[in-house]
Amino acid sequence: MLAKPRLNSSKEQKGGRMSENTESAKVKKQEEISKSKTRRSGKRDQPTEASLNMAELRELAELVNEHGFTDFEFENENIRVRLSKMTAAPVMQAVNPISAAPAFAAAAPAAQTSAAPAASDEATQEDDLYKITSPIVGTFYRSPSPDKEPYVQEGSKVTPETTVCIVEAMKLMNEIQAETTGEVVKIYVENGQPVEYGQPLFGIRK
Amino acid sequence: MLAKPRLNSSKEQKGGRMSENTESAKVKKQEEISKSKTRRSGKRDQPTEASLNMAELRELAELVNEHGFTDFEFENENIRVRLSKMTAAPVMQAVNPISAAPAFAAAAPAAQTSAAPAASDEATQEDDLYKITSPIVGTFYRSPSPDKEPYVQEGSKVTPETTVCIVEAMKLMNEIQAETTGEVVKIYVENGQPVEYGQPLFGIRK
Amino acid sequence: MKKREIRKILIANRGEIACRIIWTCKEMGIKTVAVHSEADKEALHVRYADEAICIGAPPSAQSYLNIPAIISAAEITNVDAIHPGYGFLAESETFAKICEDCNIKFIGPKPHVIGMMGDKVEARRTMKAAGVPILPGSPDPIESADEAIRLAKEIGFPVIIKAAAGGGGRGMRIVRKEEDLAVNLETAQTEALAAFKNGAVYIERYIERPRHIEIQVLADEYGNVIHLGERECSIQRRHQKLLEEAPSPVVTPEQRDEMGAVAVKACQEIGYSSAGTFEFLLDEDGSFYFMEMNTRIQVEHPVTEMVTLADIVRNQIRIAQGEELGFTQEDVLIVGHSIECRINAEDPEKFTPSPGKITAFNIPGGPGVRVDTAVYPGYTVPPYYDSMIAKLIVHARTRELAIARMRRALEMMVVEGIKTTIPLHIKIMNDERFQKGDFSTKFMEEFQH
Amino acid sequence: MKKREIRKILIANRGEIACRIIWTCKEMGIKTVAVHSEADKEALHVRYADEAICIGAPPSAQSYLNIPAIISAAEITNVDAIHPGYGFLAESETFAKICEDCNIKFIGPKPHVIGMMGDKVEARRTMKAAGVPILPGSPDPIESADEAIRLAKEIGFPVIIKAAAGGGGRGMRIVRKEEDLAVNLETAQTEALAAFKNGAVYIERYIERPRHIEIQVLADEYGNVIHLGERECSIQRRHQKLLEEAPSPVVTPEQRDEMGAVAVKACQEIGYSSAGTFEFLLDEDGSFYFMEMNTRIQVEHPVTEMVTLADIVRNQIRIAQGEELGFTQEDVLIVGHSIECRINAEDPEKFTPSPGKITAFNIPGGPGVRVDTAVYPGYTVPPYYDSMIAKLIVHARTRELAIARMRRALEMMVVEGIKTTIPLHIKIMNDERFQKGDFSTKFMEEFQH
Repeated sequence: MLAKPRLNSSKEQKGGRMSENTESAKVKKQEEISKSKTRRSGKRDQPTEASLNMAELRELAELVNEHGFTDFEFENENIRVRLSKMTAAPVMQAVNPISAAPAFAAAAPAAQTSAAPAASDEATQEDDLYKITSPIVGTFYRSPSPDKEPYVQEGSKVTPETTVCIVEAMKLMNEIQAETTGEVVKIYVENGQPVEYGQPLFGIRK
Repeated sequence: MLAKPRLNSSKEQKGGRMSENTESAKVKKQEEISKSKTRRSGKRDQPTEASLNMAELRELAELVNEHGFTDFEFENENIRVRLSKMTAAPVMQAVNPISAAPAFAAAAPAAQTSAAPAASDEATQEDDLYKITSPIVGTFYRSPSPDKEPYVQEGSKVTPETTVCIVEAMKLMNEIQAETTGEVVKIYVENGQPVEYGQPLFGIRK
Repeated sequence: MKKREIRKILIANRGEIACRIIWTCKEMGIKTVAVHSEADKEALHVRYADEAICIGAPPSAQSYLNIPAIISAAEITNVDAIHPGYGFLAESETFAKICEDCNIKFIGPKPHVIGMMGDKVEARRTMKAAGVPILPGSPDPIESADEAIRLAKEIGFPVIIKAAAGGGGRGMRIVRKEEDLAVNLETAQTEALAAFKNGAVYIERYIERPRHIEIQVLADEYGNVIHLGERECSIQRRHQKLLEEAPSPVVTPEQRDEMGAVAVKACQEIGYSSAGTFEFLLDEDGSFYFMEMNTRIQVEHPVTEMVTLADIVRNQIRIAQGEELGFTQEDVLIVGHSIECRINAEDPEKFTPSPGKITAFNIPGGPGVRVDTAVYPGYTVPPYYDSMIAKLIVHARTRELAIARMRRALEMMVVEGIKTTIPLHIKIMNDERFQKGDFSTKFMEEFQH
Repeated sequence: MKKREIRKILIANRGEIACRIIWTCKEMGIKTVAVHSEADKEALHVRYADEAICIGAPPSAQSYLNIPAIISAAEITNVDAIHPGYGFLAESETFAKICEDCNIKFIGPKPHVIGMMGDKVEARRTMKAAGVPILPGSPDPIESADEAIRLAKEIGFPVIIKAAAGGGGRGMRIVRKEEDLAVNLETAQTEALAAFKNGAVYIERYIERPRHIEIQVLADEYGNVIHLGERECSIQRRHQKLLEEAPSPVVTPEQRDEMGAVAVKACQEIGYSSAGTFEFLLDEDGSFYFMEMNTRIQVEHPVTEMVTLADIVRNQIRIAQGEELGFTQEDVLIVGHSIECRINAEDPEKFTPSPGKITAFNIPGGPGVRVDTAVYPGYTVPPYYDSMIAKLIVHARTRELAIARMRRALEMMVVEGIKTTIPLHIKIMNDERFQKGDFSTKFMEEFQH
């Protein structure tokens, strides 16, 4: 199904456990999968035996979603897949004491101080972007000082050495470099906002 | 395919009714899966393969959904699949649908006094039989007194009025009638053994 | 000294109290037998016990109130004793008598004592004779409206009409004016007859703003009796306790000694043995009056256990074994403050039952928090029985700290899938009058929620 | 009196102690900020806290020991204070100093006191000066083998060589004969250097069968100091405590008073504030010797909380707010007996760590049982940190009853998916010597499991 070896092995399956109907459905899906593989094979993302391509993943997600599952995991010796749907957790700070429960229930971390703008619609597009994340906890500044221009804007081209922002921690101004080449497509954090370790700061299209 | 390993693993659990109780819901559902699969394909279950294709997954999802599962897992040396539909707290629930059940089973296996026949192998054959169950708690006697012949034997024909045994409770001898017509195929309890309410005493083929 | 050793106990109950009894049995090395209805096959008491027997169909009358089934279960499992818990058969003289006849130790007082305290008129008469203050009122069931009027004038209005066999508010009527008496008498008698198959009612003085204060006693079979102080149980809704405390925020050490001494003396007079509770009404002027005696363990016993460190169930079993109490009133310490909140599977606003599957369940931990429950994640609360699913109990140095701790514990307790009274308890913890300890049994009527 | 009000606390720790601190903060109405590594995103302290900040990669050095990250987190969340818990930065003079410099209250004693007690040689010297009995031994680090031999002869064999900066058994050597001294001295110095970047070692008398007894103290900033009695911590494996009790089965009230008075006086001498612990070796003849002082909350603090009803974390925070203790030694009661078992994610035979996913988890309830844990069903124990996943604590009237209760609680505690030390603790509860209280720090070496 999801990766080649398994497609093969399922084809090799003897005794046709499935009825005719499901068998043909399988063939159809496999065609779709091979199409998407071809499409992507032109890119650097050459499908390896143990990999999973986007189309397959999308199909899988649709499938799981369509049936209202919130969690899916798949794993074999080559691959492991897990899909889980975390509903946006009500924040624990709410006055209603019961709010502890939903927050607990949703398996989401507590209110993050530095709440990154979630933008879940755009999430799929942004998945392609390279993320510059904060290597330290601190306060995010886009320019060297309040009266200066920001280091970068949306649309700016960066090289690995380009300073993209400052994260202030313990009165120290830490210049953050892009560490990649590309174009700034997205800025996730407002000037002056606190950021935590690993928090995405910029989205870069390579 | 999917049901078998789980059925096996539940059989591997320590004896006693405890594990049966806690596993019963699961086992029952899985039997449904295997039945419905058998029905669709018209064949017996094949040994588990190391893979799962998209159509199979779709079928699986539909199947699990259709049967109202909230959680599904599958795993063998090659493959592991889990589907879950959690309405509430993923964290507070164990992966298992009845998270506490196996835990408590393992911790405090309440040895059932009236050892009901566990025999899950035979369960399928015996499912067809009409069960005469004990309407009261007490001690099971097959004959009116120790020196008399049993009321019925395997192979005896019974009518609704036939007395099949006595259950003694509080020094009172309660004669139990068959309440159906048929042949005694199975006697589940030894003479002189304690029985609980609702415990199967005889299996009757109508 | 053990007159008779108890090696195996059948627990004729379900839910948290069945688990509670199993905990102590395990600590004492005593084997346990759980009985259960068909609806309780997955219940925790069934899993925790050493043996389990299904005794009948889901309705209580066919299972937990089914005496022949329970006795049969006791006989086939060869138990030495039966612990009745609370509710169900805990105060059935008949059941206690049958146990005795079958040579099974009933863990509780003698059957005739249960019977005596079960009849309110007789209990009142007995207690009066034992020197326990009782509310001015009729010594015997009221026969006629004329007698009622004469008595009420003597006692002074308002008065309350109560069912002799009653409980839970049924057959109760408050009468403030002479002209309302006759009709209320009749209604009360009808209600009492319907509810308890006994139409006898009596009259006593009605206290406008009483507190419900109860004294926990422990008595052995040799006349040694001690009390473990009081519990404050004024927070009730329709005569059902919602939360309890020990000690009471208003009872002074002198009042405690006085009420305790009265209860201890009464136990000695009536030949009481086992754990028991004297329920008193405490008037605003400090006088107190006997209401009734519960001849069994109470739901709210944990608050007493927290502040005294006594294990009441253990003492019940020890006494049933014919052991002496082994300690005196001087050994009883009351340390800190304890509160219990009853977590019911109910809508916290409307109090309608909310049975169903518990999808998520998390118990708060940490210092001074105790949870008595038979619930676990995935458990389905059956619709057949009491709605209480857990008791959340805290203990702290002071009442103020106990309230803060209870609020924290309530906020951290997670029960999903059904409605519970947790939000109501949080509101009570945040209520200024509750915090001040300024309340009576009217608290819930006056409470804004 | 509050010199400075604490409204928000950052907890520079993880696991059960982080939850423990959150519980008390909630009871005090103080907001909490959790910090966590990338491995702890799903941890309970992260969920329970009002705010949470990821401070680094899973290894402790990059997260829970990462001072700049923690201070930054404190600054961006604008907290008033940092509670360090135990382990990690709890006894870092540097960290306490940086907090002070950043105007964040470090919940603990003054930095220089932490530093003083962190250096064993200096601590020993200071304590000796404050009148605390110390083992006969070298006042200063040993410079040469000759000096060691001269000293050892003076003290008398056996002697023990210890690392000045040490802990956890590293850099320790027991020497019974003069001829073994030189080589062991060298090894100890090498080990100490490798483990603590400080090769200084000292020598003292070695006691063959000591008990590890520690005294819990509370000291405010105004010289008011009290002690909360002792804890018995002799059940250790390779200098790691496995279970603790309060009170000790052998310490008499007179010994308690004596050890307590010594600890209180020492705190006053060194200007100690906050909660702290004096670890003593108690010899079979009743004499006791200072080992070290822990300038932080201990893992085993709950047993003291159970028997005294004091909330030690609350007192730490109150003291940090500049409040006075508000009670005296006479107010301290020790009621009943408490035992704590450390439940570690370890093979109970081989003690090898057993991280992984917990598939089922059930906490025992009922009277006298407390569980401090950050674990829940489905939680994955990460391999990066301490293996302790829960502390199971019981309280009962007597030690015998506490042991019975602990056995019951251990048997009813369910942890599936990983191995734990529960089976080992059950064996200890069933051990006759443990039950008699007849043991020393050698117990586990001699224990048959």
